[in-house]
This record gives sequence, structure tokens and C-alpha cells, in this order.
Amino acid sequence: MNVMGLMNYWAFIFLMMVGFYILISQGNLVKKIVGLNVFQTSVFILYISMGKIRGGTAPILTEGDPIYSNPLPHVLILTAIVVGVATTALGLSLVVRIHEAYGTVEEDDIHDLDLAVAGGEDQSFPVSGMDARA
Amino acid sequence: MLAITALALVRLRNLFAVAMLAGIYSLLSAGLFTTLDAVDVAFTEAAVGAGISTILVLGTLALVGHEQKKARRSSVIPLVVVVLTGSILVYGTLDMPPYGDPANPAHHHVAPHYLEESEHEIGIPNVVTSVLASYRGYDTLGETTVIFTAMVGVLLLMGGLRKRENSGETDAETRESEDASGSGPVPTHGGSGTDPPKADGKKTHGEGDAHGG
Amino acid sequence: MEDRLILRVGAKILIPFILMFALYVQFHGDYGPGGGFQAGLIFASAFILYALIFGLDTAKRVLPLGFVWFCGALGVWIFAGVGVVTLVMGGEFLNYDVLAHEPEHGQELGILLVELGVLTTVFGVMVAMFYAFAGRRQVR
Amino acid sequence: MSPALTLGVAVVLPIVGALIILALGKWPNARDAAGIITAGVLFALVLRLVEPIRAGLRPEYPVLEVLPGVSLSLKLEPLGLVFALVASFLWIVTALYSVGYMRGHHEKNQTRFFAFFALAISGAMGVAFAGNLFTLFAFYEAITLCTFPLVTHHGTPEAKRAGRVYLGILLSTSIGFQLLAIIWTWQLAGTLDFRDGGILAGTASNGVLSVLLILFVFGAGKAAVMPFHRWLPAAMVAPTPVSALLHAVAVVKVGVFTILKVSVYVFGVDLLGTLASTMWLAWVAATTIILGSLVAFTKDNLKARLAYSTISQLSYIVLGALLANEMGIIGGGMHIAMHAFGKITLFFAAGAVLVCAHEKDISRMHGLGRTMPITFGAFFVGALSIIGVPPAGGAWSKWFLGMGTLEAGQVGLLVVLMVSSLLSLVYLLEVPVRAFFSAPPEDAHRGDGIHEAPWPVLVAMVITAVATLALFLYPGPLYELMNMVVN
Amino acid sequence: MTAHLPVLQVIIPLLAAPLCALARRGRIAWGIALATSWTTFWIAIQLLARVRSEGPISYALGGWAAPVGIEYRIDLLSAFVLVIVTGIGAVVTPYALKSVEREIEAAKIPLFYAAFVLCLTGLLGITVTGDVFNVFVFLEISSLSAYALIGLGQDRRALTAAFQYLIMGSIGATFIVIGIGMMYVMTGSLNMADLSVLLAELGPNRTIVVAFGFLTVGISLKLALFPLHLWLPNAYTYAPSTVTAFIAATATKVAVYMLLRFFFTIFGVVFSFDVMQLDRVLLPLALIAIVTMSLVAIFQTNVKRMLAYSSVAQIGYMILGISLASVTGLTGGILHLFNHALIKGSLFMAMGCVMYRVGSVEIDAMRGLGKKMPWTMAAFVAGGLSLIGVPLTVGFISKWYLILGALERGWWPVAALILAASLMAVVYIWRVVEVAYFQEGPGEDSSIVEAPLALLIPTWVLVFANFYFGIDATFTTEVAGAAARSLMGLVP
Repeated sequence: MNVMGLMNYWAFIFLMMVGFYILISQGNLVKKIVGLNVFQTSVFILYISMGKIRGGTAPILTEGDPIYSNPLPHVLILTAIVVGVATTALGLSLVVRIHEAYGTVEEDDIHDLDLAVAGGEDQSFPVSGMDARA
Repeated sequence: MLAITALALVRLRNLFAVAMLAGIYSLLSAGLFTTLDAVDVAFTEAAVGAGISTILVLGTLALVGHEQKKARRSSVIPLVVVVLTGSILVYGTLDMPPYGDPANPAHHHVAPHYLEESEHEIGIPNVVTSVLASYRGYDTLGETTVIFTAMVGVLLLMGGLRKRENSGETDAETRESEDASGSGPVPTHGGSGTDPPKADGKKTHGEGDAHGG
Repeated sequence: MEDRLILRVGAKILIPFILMFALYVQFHGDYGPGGGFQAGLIFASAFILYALIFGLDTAKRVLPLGFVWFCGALGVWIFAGVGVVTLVMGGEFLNYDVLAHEPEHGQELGILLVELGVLTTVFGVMVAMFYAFAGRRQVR
Repeated sequence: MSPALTLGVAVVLPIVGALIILALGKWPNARDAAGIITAGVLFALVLRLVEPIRAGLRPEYPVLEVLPGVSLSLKLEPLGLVFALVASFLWIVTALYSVGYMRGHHEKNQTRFFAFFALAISGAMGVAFAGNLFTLFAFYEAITLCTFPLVTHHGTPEAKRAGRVYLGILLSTSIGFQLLAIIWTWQLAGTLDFRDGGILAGTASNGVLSVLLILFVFGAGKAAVMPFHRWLPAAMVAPTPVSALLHAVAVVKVGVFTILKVSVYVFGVDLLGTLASTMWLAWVAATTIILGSLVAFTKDNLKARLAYSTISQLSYIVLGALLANEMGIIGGGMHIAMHAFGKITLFFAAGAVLVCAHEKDISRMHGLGRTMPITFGAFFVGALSIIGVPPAGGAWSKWFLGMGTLEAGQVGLLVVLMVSSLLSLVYLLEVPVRAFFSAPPEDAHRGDGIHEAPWPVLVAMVITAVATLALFLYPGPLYELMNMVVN
Repeated sequence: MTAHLPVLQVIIPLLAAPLCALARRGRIAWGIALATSWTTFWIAIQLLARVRSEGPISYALGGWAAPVGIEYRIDLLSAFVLVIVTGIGAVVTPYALKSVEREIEAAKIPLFYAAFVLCLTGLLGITVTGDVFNVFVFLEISSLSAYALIGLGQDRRALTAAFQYLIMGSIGATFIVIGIGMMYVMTGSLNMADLSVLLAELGPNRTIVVAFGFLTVGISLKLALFPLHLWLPNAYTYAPSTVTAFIAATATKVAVYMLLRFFFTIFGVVFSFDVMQLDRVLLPLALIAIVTMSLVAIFQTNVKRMLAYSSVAQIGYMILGISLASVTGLTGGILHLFNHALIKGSLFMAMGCVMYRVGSVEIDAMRGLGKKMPWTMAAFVAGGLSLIGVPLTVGFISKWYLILGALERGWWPVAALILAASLMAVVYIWRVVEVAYFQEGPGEDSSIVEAPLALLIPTWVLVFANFYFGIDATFTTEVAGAAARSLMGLVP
């Protein structure tokens, strides 16, 4: 097992997890979105690193340079980036509307307000147990 | 660098700083993409992550305020989840082909076809564009639709299409909405407190704050 | 904001260059990095710059929301329309080979058109989103 | 009309009747006439099926295939015919009675009442002619749902509570046990058809089949085998014709009928006799017989007393099925009819007392016999049949049941039957005795308002009472049909 | 043109969405949406007929044969799901007209239909595609439009519900992307058929195991598998009536379809169940979902929320069918996809009728509605009976197969639990029935009358379907059975 060959992946996984942590631990809705961005960007890095070939160049065909990196991950990630920004925009517009409706973008406060109005049940965003099966 | 930026994001509570740092994170990763030979991706990430996303976040912050409260919740459970997920991922990499190895299976199935055939099948040098627009053009159509969906969604939620076009002027607003609906006045939206009273006194436009930030 | 002269003049000089760059990115996408999406973004950012400096209302007079909105929808139609044309011309959906006599030319034409569609949508959507966020008054 | 088609028509006819009743809602006379006419036509139809059965025909009417191999189909066989004859005949009488009762009692929502009544009969016909377990289950559930609005007819909190118990127990047993048993049967036997000699023999071990039998017996919640009997007394809040229908015709008989049918055509008498749980269940039924009678003793409310009496009597039939011999099956099948006639007479009488004298409690019925002689006379006849003494029909079925216990070598069970009969003798005859031989209580203001019940009520009551007596004198056809079941 | 039906299935709504968005009046947009939904329904039926007679259809997009290009591949299962999704769309769209006019601002209605049609596009795209990354793209189309649609609810909690859904949905989508990436790095392919061959050659290894895990969790988030269902109750409760009816009847179904695709087609039965022992994880979760969520549903005061929890329980049934890993169980699970779409569609549409007239779906608001809105409440009762699983309704059919599947494996306690949960359904449905039929409404509020026919007719169409496919289930069982057999790798 070539540990050195995997170190890069592990670094990117660390970044992913930091983003994931921001996403699920922060109560501020804007920060959640930022966390989502960081999470997704790091996943993109992981993807792109999968397509890298040592000593390769960008997959733009030129004369006499035979080793190109794998173009397919690039294409996938281009699409994924666009999807990511679409999600971000929609999420942020929801945040703005939530702010108008509740006067706050803190999850805890929103939760309190909902409880006060409806006596409803727990509406927090627990994500625990998510990967019990991974 | 990326790691430091990311970790700083966790701790920072000034959201403007968070937004800027997130932009920096994107820029840094764009740089990384370049070194990984993904120039197109780098270009896009720079434009999207450091550009559009940051503008959107700043625009939002201008509307919702930029101080984050200290959370009441415990951060232990998320931490456990994250560590667990991360370890599983690391476990998953153990059988992954090593980084940068040309012998990886990923490089020997479909990718060679793109690299070798696209020149005479498509006839343009940028293989990424060939794949994007032709081999996997349908994905790109989907991507375009996603963007379009986002616009539909944002305008649906923010109501920016015809309402509030001339912000603050109520008569204009009614005129606009009549024009839009064509069937009498717009029913009041929302039941239990969806629309709080508009504070007309403060006419700060979003772009002003975004610019200032 | 209207009195920041340097900004206004600077922007007026800058914006044409940005637009040209966008076109370059669009048409150079076949040879180097770039393409419809990136070009659309740059187009949009040029215009957003304009809106930031000259004010949202001015911007909306130049490009009304209805128009950018139409662009967003139009791009999807261009892209999918190319696909429908290829269908009608007897190929599979998005098989550009049938667009011209030689497959290669067909491919080039097809890619050009769909990239144009992407550009149109991305431009329209980005500006529309900017309008939506910027046009919102702050509450409280 | 071919016999097979007649089966289908018999099921559909009451539904059509229900629609007609709904349509005629604004004209009460026409509506009630339509109800009675439908009932009459239905009985005539069912009666036409006797000849084919005697000729040895077993016509089938496959309606449609619901799942591959599982179909909705009707099939004529003697046991079902007995049940169908009883149900359709008593529907005429009950319909007649209801007219008088509902009007005399000034009930609301009469149209709804009669419509659901007709639907319930349709369900009963479906159960009677079911060609397989699936069909039986479908109609079984249909009856539960159609009678729910009847039980909660008054809409009072008490009625609602009763409705909850009713639905709760009937659905939990049918879905929880019966459905499980049916699917299990399908898995074991690969078919759900009712066949002579059963379908389960040799498909699984004795233990598994024993469990299956338990599921079937308790799954037929309508048979009110303890501990799933609570719904029956609870349902007493319903108007009396409903009680008559529930306790004599449709609902409870559907339950015991299901058990009989499953015993004969799914397990088969031979297999049943070898199962470990059969005798155990027989003793559960015996316990229900005794306990039901004992509880009936303690009830002062007449309808409640009759309800517990029903619980006790139903277990006679369950016991008959579980004796797993010819005599037991014949006795059980005959008891369906005998008990139906006897008990409906009792309920009719109880309803008449309620309508005319506004009395519910037995302790307040002293002396009523003098003003309402026909009513209490009919009650007396009904009681005789339930007790099982000549000259009422109940004597025959009890005779065969007794023979069955002896054939099975269970003297203990015979003793149970005897004791229970003695108990019922006391708690049932108390009513007419008080009514005829005691002086009215001091505080009762009798005399002016009280008279004999309205004529439709009286006619209905007399018909059933006479029929009860007739069944003693001419049990032949009934016996003949039941004999066909076992041979 | 018939050769192009697979792609037209997706492209027609995709082209219709911008048109809807540009329409100046709500009714025009509605007309476009209606035409679209009926056309797609027609196409789906054609496709199902073709798949049944000729076997799976493959369509190479752009003329590039798989695995180089993207392939559309329609087999019996996908054709069946297409019929479900488009069928519900075809019924919900006519219903939407009045309901949406009541609940959504007039100016937003064209956009509403655009988002609605986009959601349909996304769901159809997921179902027909044979390419794993394409699944992700169309998943996002359907998800983003769903977030926006849910956020349109009248209550402000709709916004937080939509946001919650967005966060959890995006986590799910990102997990799916990670899983796809890991599969790609091990095989170099994105085509499903290709992947299944390559993965089988490769045999199990740690990367594939983790990829499998991430895909499972990601899809489970989307389909609201317990305990990842937390977004669902709020989303269903506060979304506009039409949206709830549509999404409840289709979105989770398509997610279950994805799960089936990944487990059975790509990874294969052997890997999913013998190597990964997936059933050991899914079965307990499904059972817990069935029991606890049914219990929770009993204690809800908002009927839409009650039905939402019931949906989580019903998803448990589908997962149970999958985890039985037998033809019978799988048939039950696939049947329940179809049947539950009909059941929940009719129930939520009935609630939409109540919302239209009463303005609330709290259980207290339903007092006396049995008399005031007899057809609406009758539809609710009919749908409820189907949910309970009364014979001759579709609910019975799926329960039949699930119980049979459980008994075949000798798991009779599982069978007993399924039945116990049916009884819980009796309880929560009956709470509504009692309130509607046995309690008097507050005063003589004459404004509450029967819902307009434009709402009632589509509702009753679904109710009718509930009974039709419950009485004659030979067609659905045959299709579901054949689909199950081919998923299990047996010749259909």
C-alpha cells in the first residue's frame, strides 16, 4: 500500500470534513451555506485529483505532448460547480425570506419562535446517525 | 493554506469575514485545480466561487445582518459524525489507486477514447469542451436547466419578477402587480405572519452594502 | 453613489474590455480553457459591475428584468432546440453530426450553438439573481 | 337465471337496494317499501338456490382475478346456503320491524340507516357465497365498515366510544390475525379456495397448522370468542334493529360462519381432529360459554343481558366446529339458524319494550306482560329456543352439539353445555316471568301511554317466533343441508 | 419519431418549463403544464407498452454509444416508475389550477408552473437515464425546483422546511457525488450497465464498499429513510397543497427507484446482499420506521403532518420489500411504489380540497366537514381505507405481497409488525373520520361548502384508481413481478 500515493486524498478528505462540520454544526443559516460550499468545493478537489496523471498536462490537444490528464472528471466537476452555485443561490434566497419572516437567521431563534407560535415539535436539523450504515 | 482557511471559517463569527474567506478558499482551490491540470475547472471555480457565490453571500448578508450568534447547541455530535464520515472515507481510499498513477483504471476505460478520438470525431483541441458539449452534451443541457431552475426558484421566492420593481412605491407596486396578474388585485400572500411589516424607513439597497463590504 | 466620478469613468472604460474578454472566452473555448458558462458569467459580471456603479434602477432601464429573464429561458431553448433540430434531421438527440454535410463541421456548429445557449442562460440567470437579491429592501 | 349468476345477483341486489333507498330518501314510505321489496326479492332468489344444491350442483361464479391466483369468486355450497337463507329471510323481517321501530322511536338519519343496513346484507351474502378465503375476507371487512355507521348511529359520545371499540376489536382481529392466517395459508397451500376435505392437509407440521388454527379462530373477531368479545356489548348503544341485525343475522353469524367454513373447507374435519390446538381452543370456547352466561346473569339492562347471552351462544357454534366430527358440525350449522331466529325474536321484543314502555332494565319490567302480551309471548318463545328446550328449534341444534361432544369423548364439554343451558334458563325466563306474574312497581306511571307495539314490529316478532317453533317441527331441510356439508 | 420517445419523455417538459415561465398569465402557464403532463403520460404509457413487448430500450444521446456518451435505458422498472410519475402529474395538474390560484400569488403562478414542470423533468430524467452522473444532474433539477415549491407554502415555517430540505438534500446529493466518484476511480466508467460488469469483475474492495455506503446514505437522505427523514414532515406539512400531493406521490418514489437501480442493477444482488449484508441494516430501519412513524402519526394534530409521518412509515414498507431480497418481497416493494403514490396522492389532494375551503388542515378545523364537504371527506375515507389496506384497495395488494415475502423468509414477526402498523393507520385515519363525521362544526359557517369540481374530479380519479388497481391488480402485479425478477437477475 502506497501511503504516499494516498496522502493527497486524505488531505482533501480533511478539507471536506471541515466543510461538512461547518454545515452541520453551525446554527447560522448563512454559515451553513458557506459550509456547504466549502464541503462541495473540497469534493470537487478530490474528484479532480482522481483525474490527475503525474507529469500530465491539461487536456488540450497540442503537438507532440502525449500525456494528458483525464478530462472526464473535469467535465463532471464543471457541471457540479454549476449545480453548486445554483443550490447556493436558492439557499440564500431562502435565507433572505426566512430573515423577513422571522427576523433572524439563527436556527436556535427560529426554533424558539416556532415553538412559541405553534407549540410544535422539534424542528432542529439533527444529522446524527447519518452514516450509521456507511 | 486551504486547511487553514477552512479551519478559520469554523471559528469566525463575523460573517463578512466568513464570506471573504470562503472566496479566498475558492480562489486557492482554483489555483490547486490549475496545478492538477484542470484549467477549465479552475477558471470556473474562480468565477463562481470567488465571484458569484461571494457576491450572493454578501448580498444576503446585507439583508440579514452579519454577526453570528454563539450557538447553544453542543458541537460534539456533529464532530462525531464528521470524524466518523471522514474515517470511513479514509478507509475507502485504502484500495484506491495511488494519486497521479497513469495506470489507474479511471484513465483506461473511457478517457482514452476522448483523448484519442475527439480530434477527428469532434475536431476541436480542447478535449474538455468536446466532452462537455458533445460526448456528454446532455449533462450540460441538464446543467443549463439546473441554472434555469435556480433562477425560477430564486424569483419565485424573492418575487423579483414584477413586484417590487420600483422598490418602496406602493402605487407602482399595485400597478405592476395588476399588470402582471391581469385578473384583479393580487391576493394577500401568506397566512400566519409570512410578511412582517415592511420597514420603509430604511431604504438601503442591497448592492450598496455589497459594494461597501 | 452617482458622484463617484472616477468609478463611473473607470467602469465605462472597463466594461467594453470585459465584454470583449467574455466573447474571447466564448469563442476560444474550443482551443483553450473557457466556454459558454464562463463567458456567460463574465458577461453577467460586467453588467453587475455596471449596476453596482450606476445604480440598480439605471441598470434595470438598460436591461429590464423581463429581458434577462427572457434570456435565461431562451438559452435553454437554444440548447434543447439544437437537440430537437438534430432529432428532426434524423439523428439522435444532440447528435450534431447531422447538422452539416460533414460530421466534423456539424460538431463544431453544434458545439458553438449549445455554448451560445449556455452563455445566454447563464448571463440571464446571473443578472436576474443579482436583481432579485439587490432589489430586496432590508427589513428591520 | 343460472344458479351461478344468481349468486352474483344475490350479492349485488342489496347494493342496488341501498342505492334505491338513498335515491328515495325524500319519500319515506316509498323508501321503506323499496327496502322490504328488495329483501323479499333477495330471499326469493336465495330460495331458488336450494334446488341446485339438492341436485348436487356446486355452481361457481368467478368475478375477477385480483392477483395472480387470488380471485374474487363466489361459490354455492350447503353451509353458505344455510347462512344465506337465514340472513335473507331475517332481513325481510328486520326491514319490516325497523320501519315500525325507527318511526316509533323518531330516529334521525333514517335513510342513511337503511342504506347501510342493505350494504351490510350485501356483505353477508358475499361471505355466505364466498368461493375462497380472499373473497370471504373482503366481504368480512366490508361488513365491519358498513355496520360502523349503524353502531354509531346516534352520534353521541357514548356511541362514538362504542364505535371505537367495535372497529378497534373487529379490525385488529381481522387484520392482525385473520389476514395473517390467510396469507400464511396461501403461502403453504398455494390456493385459497374452499374445497371439500380442506386444502391444508400435509402442507406443514402439526405445530404450524395449530398456530394457524388459533389465528383463524381469534381472527374471526365477530365470533366474539373471549377475550375478543368486548365489542359486542359495547355495540348495544345502536338502535335495536341494528342489534337484531348484529346479534342475530349479519355480524356475529359471519364470525362463526367463518370459523365453521374454515374448519370444514380449509382445514378439513379430519385434519382438524389431529391438531394439537383444536381441543385447547374448544375449551376456550367452553370457557366463553360459561363466562358469557355468568356475566349475562349480572346484567340488568335487557340488551346487555342479551348481548352476553349471544357471546355465550356463539361459542356453541365455535365449539361445534372444533369438535371436529360430523355431529358437531351439523349442530353448529343448525345452531346458526336456530340461534338467529331465537335471538332476533328476543331483540325484537326488547326493542318493542323500549319503544312502547321506554324501559331498558329488567328490574323495571314487572307487569308489562299484561299490557304487551304478544311482545312478551314472543320473548318467551325466543327464550325457549335459546335455552334449547322443545318446542323451540334450539332443541335440535343443542341435541346435535351434545352428541358431538360425546362422539369426541369430551364429557366435560357436555357438562358445560348443560350448565350453560341451565344458566340461560334462569336469566332469560326471568324476564317474561316478571312481566307476566309480578305487579308493576309503585313508582311506574303505567297505563295511559303504554300499549302494544306498532303493527310492523308485532308482525315481525310474530313471524320470527312462529318460525322458531316451526324449526322445531320441521328441522328436516336444515338437517339435510348440513348433512351435505359433512358428507 | 417513436424511436425518440425515451428522450422526448424528458425533453418535452424541459422545453415546456421556460415557456411556462415566460407566460404572462397563470392560466396560460397552466395550460402548457397540463398539455405537458398529459403528453408525458401518453409517452410513458407508450414506452411501457414497448418495453413489455420488445424488452429494454436503449437510446444513445448525441449518437455516442455508451459508455462514451450518455445512454438512456428503459427497462420494465423504469417504465413503470415513469408511468407512476407522469400519471400523478397528469392528475395533479388539472387539480392545481384552482388550488394554486387560491394559495399562490397571481404574479408568481407562471413561475410556479415552471418549477412544477421542472420538477417533473428532473424526476423523469432520473428514471430514464442509464448514466450515474446524469442521475445526479437531474436529481438536482428536481430537488432545486422542489425546494422552491415547498418554500411557497403560506405558513412561514414553509421557508424553514424548505431550507432544512435544501441542506439535507444537498448533503445527500454530495454524498451521491462522492460515491459516484469512487466508483469512477475504480472502474473508469459512468454507465450503469458498464459499471455493473466492471464492478462484478473487480470484486468487492474497500473503496467500492465505501462508495456503496455513501450512495446508500445519500439516496436514503433523499428518500427520507428513517432516521434520515427529518426534513420530510415539515416539508410536506407546509408546502402548498398541490406541491405536497405531487411530491409526496412522486419524489420519494423516484428516490426508491434510484436505490433499486444502485443496489440491484449496478452493484448487483450478490454484492448488495451477500457481501454487504444490506438487508441486516435496512430491515431493522424499515421496521423501526414503520412502527415508530405510525405511532408518531397518531399524535399529530395537523392532518398533513400526520400523513407526512405516515409517508415515512410507508417508505419503510418499500424498504422492507427491498430488504427481503426475494422476488416476492421486491414485487411488494415495487407495487407499493405505485400503490402508495395513488394512496397518498388522493389523501393529500383531499386535504388540498379542505385547505381550499377551510384554510386549515388542523384536525380541529375538520369538525363537521363530513356533512359540509361530503365528497371531499368521502375521498379521504376511501384513501384512508386504502392506506389501512382494506381488501379491494391497492393498499391491500402491496401488503399482501410484503407479508407473503416475509412469511416466505419465515419472518412471521415481521409480518405481524406490518399488520400492527396497519392497525395504527386505522387509528390515525379514524381520528379524522370521527372529527369530521361526529363533531358539529363551529356555528353555522355557511361559507364552507363542497370543494369545486375542478378539485374534486382529479381527487376522485385517484380514488377510483385506488379501487380499480385494488380490484384488478393483475396488471400491476405482473409488471412489478417481472421487474422484480429482472432486478434479481432472473429471466423475466
